[in-house]
Amino acid sequence: MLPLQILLFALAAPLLNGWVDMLRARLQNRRGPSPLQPWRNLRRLFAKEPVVPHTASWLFRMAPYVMFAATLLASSALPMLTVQTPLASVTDVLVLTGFLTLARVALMIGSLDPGTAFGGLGASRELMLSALAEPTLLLGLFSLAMTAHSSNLAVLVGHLLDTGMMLRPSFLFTLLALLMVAGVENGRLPADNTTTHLELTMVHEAMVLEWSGRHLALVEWSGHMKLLFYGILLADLFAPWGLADHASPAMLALALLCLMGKLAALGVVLALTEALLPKMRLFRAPGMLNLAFLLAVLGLFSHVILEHNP
Amino acid sequence: MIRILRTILSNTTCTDAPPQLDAHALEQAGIAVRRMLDAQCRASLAIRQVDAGSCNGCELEIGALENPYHDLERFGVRFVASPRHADALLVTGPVSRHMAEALLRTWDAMAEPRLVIAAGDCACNGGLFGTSYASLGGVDQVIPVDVFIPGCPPPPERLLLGILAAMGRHVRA
Amino acid sequence: MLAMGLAMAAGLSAAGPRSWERLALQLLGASGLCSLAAGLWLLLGGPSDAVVMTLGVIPWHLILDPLSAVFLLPLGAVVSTIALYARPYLLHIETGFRRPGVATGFFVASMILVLLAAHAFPFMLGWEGMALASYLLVIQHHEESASRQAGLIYLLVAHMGALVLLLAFGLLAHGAGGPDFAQWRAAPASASAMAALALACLAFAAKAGLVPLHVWLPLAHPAAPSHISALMSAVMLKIAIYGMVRLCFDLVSVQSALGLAVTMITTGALSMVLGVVLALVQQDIKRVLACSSIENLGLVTMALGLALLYRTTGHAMLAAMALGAALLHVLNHALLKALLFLGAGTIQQACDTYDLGRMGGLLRRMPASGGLFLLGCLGLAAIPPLNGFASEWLLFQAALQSWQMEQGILRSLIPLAAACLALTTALGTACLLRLFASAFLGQARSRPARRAREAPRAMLLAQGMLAALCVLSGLFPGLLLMMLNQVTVALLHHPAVQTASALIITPVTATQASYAPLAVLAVIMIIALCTAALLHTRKRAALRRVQPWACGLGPPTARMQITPAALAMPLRQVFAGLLSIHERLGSPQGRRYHLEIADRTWDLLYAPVARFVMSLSRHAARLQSGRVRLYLGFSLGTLLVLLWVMSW
Amino acid sequence: MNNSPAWLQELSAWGTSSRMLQDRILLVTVAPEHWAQLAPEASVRQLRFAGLWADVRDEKLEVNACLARDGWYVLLRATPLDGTMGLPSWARWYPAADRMQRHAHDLWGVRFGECNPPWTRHGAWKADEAPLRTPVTPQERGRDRYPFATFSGEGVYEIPVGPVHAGIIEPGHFRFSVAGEDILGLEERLGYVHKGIEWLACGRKPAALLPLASRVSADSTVAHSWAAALALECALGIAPTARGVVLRGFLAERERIANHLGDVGAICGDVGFAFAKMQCSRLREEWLRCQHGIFGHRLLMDCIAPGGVAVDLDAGHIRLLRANHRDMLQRWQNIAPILTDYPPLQDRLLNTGRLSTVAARGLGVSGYLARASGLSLDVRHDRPQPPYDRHPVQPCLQQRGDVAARLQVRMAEISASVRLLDALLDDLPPGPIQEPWPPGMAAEGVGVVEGFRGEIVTHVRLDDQGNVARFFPRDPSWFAWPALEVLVGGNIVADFPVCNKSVNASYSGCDL
Repeated sequence: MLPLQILLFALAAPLLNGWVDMLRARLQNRRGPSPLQPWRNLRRLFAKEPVVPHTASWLFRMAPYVMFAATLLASSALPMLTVQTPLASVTDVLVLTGFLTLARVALMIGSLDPGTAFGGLGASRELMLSALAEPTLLLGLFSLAMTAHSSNLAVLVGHLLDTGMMLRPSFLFTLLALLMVAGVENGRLPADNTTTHLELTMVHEAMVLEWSGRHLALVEWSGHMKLLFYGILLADLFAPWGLADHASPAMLALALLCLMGKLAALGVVLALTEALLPKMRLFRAPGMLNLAFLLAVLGLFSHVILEHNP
Repeated sequence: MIRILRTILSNTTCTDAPPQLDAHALEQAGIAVRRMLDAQCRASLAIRQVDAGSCNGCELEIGALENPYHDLERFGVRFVASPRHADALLVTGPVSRHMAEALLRTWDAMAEPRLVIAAGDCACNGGLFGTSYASLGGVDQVIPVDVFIPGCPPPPERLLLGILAAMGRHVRA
Repeated sequence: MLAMGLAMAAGLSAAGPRSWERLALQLLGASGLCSLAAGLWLLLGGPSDAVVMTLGVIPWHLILDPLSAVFLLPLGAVVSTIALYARPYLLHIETGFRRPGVATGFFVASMILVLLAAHAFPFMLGWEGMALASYLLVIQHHEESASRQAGLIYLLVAHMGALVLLLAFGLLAHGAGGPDFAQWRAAPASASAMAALALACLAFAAKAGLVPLHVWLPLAHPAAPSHISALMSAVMLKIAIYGMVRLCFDLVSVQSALGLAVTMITTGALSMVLGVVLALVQQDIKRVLACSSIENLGLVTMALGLALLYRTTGHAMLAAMALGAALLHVLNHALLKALLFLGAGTIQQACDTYDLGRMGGLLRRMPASGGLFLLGCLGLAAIPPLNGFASEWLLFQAALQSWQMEQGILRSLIPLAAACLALTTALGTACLLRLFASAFLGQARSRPARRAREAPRAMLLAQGMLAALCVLSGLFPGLLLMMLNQVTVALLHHPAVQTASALIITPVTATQASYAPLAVLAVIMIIALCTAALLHTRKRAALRRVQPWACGLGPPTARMQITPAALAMPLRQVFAGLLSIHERLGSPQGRRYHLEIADRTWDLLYAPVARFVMSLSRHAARLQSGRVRLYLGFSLGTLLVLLWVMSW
Repeated sequence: MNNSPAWLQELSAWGTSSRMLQDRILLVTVAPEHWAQLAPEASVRQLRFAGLWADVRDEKLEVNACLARDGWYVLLRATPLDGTMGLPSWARWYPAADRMQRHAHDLWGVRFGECNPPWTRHGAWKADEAPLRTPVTPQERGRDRYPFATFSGEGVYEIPVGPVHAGIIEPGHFRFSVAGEDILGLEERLGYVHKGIEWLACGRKPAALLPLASRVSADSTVAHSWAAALALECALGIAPTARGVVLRGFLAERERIANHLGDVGAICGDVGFAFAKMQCSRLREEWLRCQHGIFGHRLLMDCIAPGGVAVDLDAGHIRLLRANHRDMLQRWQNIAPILTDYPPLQDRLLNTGRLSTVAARGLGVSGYLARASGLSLDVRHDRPQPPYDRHPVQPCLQQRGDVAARLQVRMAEISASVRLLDALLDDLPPGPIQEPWPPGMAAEGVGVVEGFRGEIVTHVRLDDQGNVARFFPRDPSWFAWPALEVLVGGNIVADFPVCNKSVNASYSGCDL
């Protein structure tokens, strides 16, 4: 079961990005690439010979693997098709965020290792953005966990499914906060621009400038998986309908359809945001993240004060 | 925002039909292909562009490849920021002596398999600027060139044709 | 007892001729091992309650109970490793070798005394001895004015703290009828006990370096040699925590300590945030570590406050969980911080500086030290599955249970604290990443860094031992928690976590949360290894080494890599409100950039006090007019006031 | 000389001789010992520095400096004394003169002041060689050490960018000294695209000069070839045909619109606003396709010929063009308000990269860079040569001097130029498009044209056979680059690309 979910997740991850890229192209009045394009890019990169700078140490070569494994682990612990996941009994939602941090730390260490100007520049920006985004993520998950009295994801999602979707203010605040965090963490507009060529404005891209070949493929793949992670997390927490509670083929098929629908909708939202917004100033991004943090705190408060039911 | 959306929706997708890719079309455009990338790159290619002394005309036309009419991205071709990520080096200009070293460094920084596309008359043979105290006259004076795209500057259609040929698309077509 | 004796002996032998130095260190190591053994012996199925020792005719008791034992563990581990580390380390610092052995021995001995004391007098004796010995260690390099100033401020704070503590103990002894801890434990709750508790906590807060009494810490800790800094940061600060736990949960029976609990949570949260922000902007590697100690002590204090809050509101089980988290973090932080301070010493030895801006690229020259330092950084940054994460996770779980409380206001306080914890965790990661990256990654920024060489084997071994302990306690937090359960059962009659086995910890029930570090590590390793195996087929194994990419220019120089100050700059900008930052461009030709970053607490809190004291003393000086009549008048007034006080 | 302004007469009094080269362009020959005083004298009289270049006439090295005010141009000419081969430097009064002096030094060996660090020369030839005076032996990638100014202090580091930039742009090197994100200083190192245009021009026939002028900078191909043609025509005293003149104006305005469209899109694209980038690039593509259909070249290269133009319009073309203009105006008026009113976009652009009016005047910038900083400079207005004498142009002014203002100026000029295009079509006289070229003789002339970037001053000298002896096109980028160094100060690194794009100086135009 576990290897199956891991494989499914890893294989599906590039598709979400491909879907968003295609939508974005359509919103720019052009045809755009096929949704399978990220897959083709990965295949090409895996076939290439990697090049490593003289100044890099073993960390530079190890970082992509750590990043990949940590992201994949975090992702595979999410309820994707069924509520119960194989890893639910040994991790919880806080551990998952811990693994995302591990992945990010690996990325930043790898980017700082060769000692180039752009790697450092990107890392310093990422340091700021992630240090402000991570608490919001933790807090948002925290307030949802308080609702279910559990930070075990299977129990948490099961609880949300059982109680049904009530219009809770805390959910609304948390959803907004998590949406902003998801945008920032995935290097999307308005905090970062995935399509830019300009080294000086990049955040995420500036960090990966030195990697090539399979190393780069792993880093990019981790990026795809992170996007899918956030997509599924948001879907699980705010629209858990359709998740199978036991693993019968029919239920799984239905769950897969539902998940695809939810992710497609999320992709539309993402593509629309990217079509409509320019990138904000670097030092306005903290303002947005502070707002997200406040929203998360507000969500937590409104849960504690308004919706408390011991 | 509403206005932006309305503008987007009122304009339809205007991308041109993909070019006819056969030996005849290449010959007509004067594109010479010595070597192309292997199968992995047939549907995905990352390009690093280097201006080695052009007058900016080729850059303007290469930039035009990204506009909605030509939409290079639909073929899986992307311009990337780092030569480490690139499979093909798209070079313009007659290679001024001042840029030769940087061009060589860029070539060194790329991972195998790698390809060089010379775009424009200057890049192919020095063009108007020829060989002088300041210009080396053609990219193949510095690094091995695999695809030549002539023109001053080559129009985007021809550049597109050359890039697709470098990817080996015409072999399959 | 034996450990203390050995430590004393170590101190004495260090006072002897030079040839005894080795013996002194061996004795010190032995004392560390003894304390470790004593702690483990008690916690792993020794006598279930406590071991009482009497000192013959002197009516003082020394007691080894589970709480003392828990604090003896890090002390023992750190002392024994620094004993191993100290000799090659001190041999290197020839100029600064002032035979710190005497003070070190007494320092360790008095810390053990404090932990074992069951009576106010030995406690105070140990407390003062600790302060004095550490003062001597801080002013090791007394030829440097910064060192002297640090020592002065340290002494001032330590003595104010001791004074306040003395007052608190006096009040307690007065209320309980004697200075023996057993008497205090038996005494009924009273207002004076409450006041005493608050005072004592104030003193402990000063010792632990909590905001706003933290200003001495970033000055004092870096001034001492690295292994002493390790001892101070990893162990001495924990003694203050020990005092808090001992008083709040054991000796003083206060039923309603809401105010104190809330104060502790708030102070803890403030210390966490300010500590980590300060750590983020420091340029000196040991200052970064010292400020990070403020952060972690804040975290522990917050956990204690949470425990106190839960206990006050009648949730003893949750209180035990929070206390367990606090104690677990005490252990973890001690190990990690000792590891990092020893690492800082190693770096200093290799490149002759503590300045992060003059390091860089050390990983390729000192791979073993770099790996160990990285381990410490990741652990302290609470990256799973290392040990720092386990304790923070448990604390989060304790905070998550706040729904069980009835009172709305208190219930909302805990989420706020959790928000601070979340922020601190994230900033801590940034801070430690910056620390590691500045020292070990990139290119060397100075000539000594370019020529750095790997540390001697003994130093690496010492760090390796600590690192191994960190990894083990990260992978098997259940084992530690099983020991800690004894403390919480003794103090709060509940275990810290409901299920703790070697493989998995479950704080309450499995449906709420559980954490199995070994299992997740296994999955991660499997994924990473499978990926690597798939990609590293023989034909693809080759990779090419090239120059780093610098946009077509020649290879980038060390000047073209990001500096520690610049790495923290965007975050510094965000938290500019907590710091006082001065930037300007000066001559020659406006090309010299000056940057000064200071703690705003100085400006906001201490500077006004200092001004007030200055002006007060000026006013007081005016009284010194020299006229006898006036002096007589003052005496009369004083007498009257005293009479009035006594009658009241 | 009679109706010339007072400052001109005062200035010409310094010279040993002076003559009107052509309409409102005065040539003053000065003694080398007066060279040093002339700069302060001119700057006191608020003359703008408009270029400096060297030449060799009759084996004698001479230096030309061009100064301008109110549409008048003064060419100061001095011959360095034989022994020293040098003149005093003007950089103290005219900072923009520094790079042009160093360029003259690298190519002609003339020394200015004491210190002559290389500018155009990298490692391709030796420091004591002057490729435009004597043949040089090319160096095989010699080590090139350039003395960059360094900043010291805690936490300062350098970001080297280029010569191979990440985008699809020309090569040049930028060295940022930064404290974290804040830019403390930026130093440019250009000259990478030096391909010897001045050297290639020597000995060409006038007609063969124009293809070269067309390729000084491809985005200004019409403006540069027009300026070269104008200089040739002024030298020989012939006037281009009436139809040719109007067509030249027509082509120049089309080029302006195409470039402004590209710039507006690129500025928005640099701040991640893909909508504007795509819409503008789409409009530009349609615009270029129309040009390709009618003039045979997308970028209008080689459309200008000595004595007129090389392309003509028939009635069908005119119909097509009018439809094209109408379509363009309509689409543009739909997009333009979105860009000006959209707060998230304006938030990025307002107050970014500010160039104050004083700084702009001091640096001698022209074009949109000057007009966005409140300087009313536009050759089409200040020096209305045909066809602008019949179609007056009002400079589009902005005062703030930031990126938003430069964007605003460009947007206003797009609308104004589309209207001007229609007016030019209305006014298109019949007749031949090209004047026959007379046999050659020794002469010299200066052409001044407002390209899309700003004022282009081109100096052409012909030898006895009527072949080109000296060709120097002074692109406005010579002054835009130093302005970029100034206007990024106080900004953060992440905002540099948009500042750079809003200046959009040409590398090729000044590396030559």
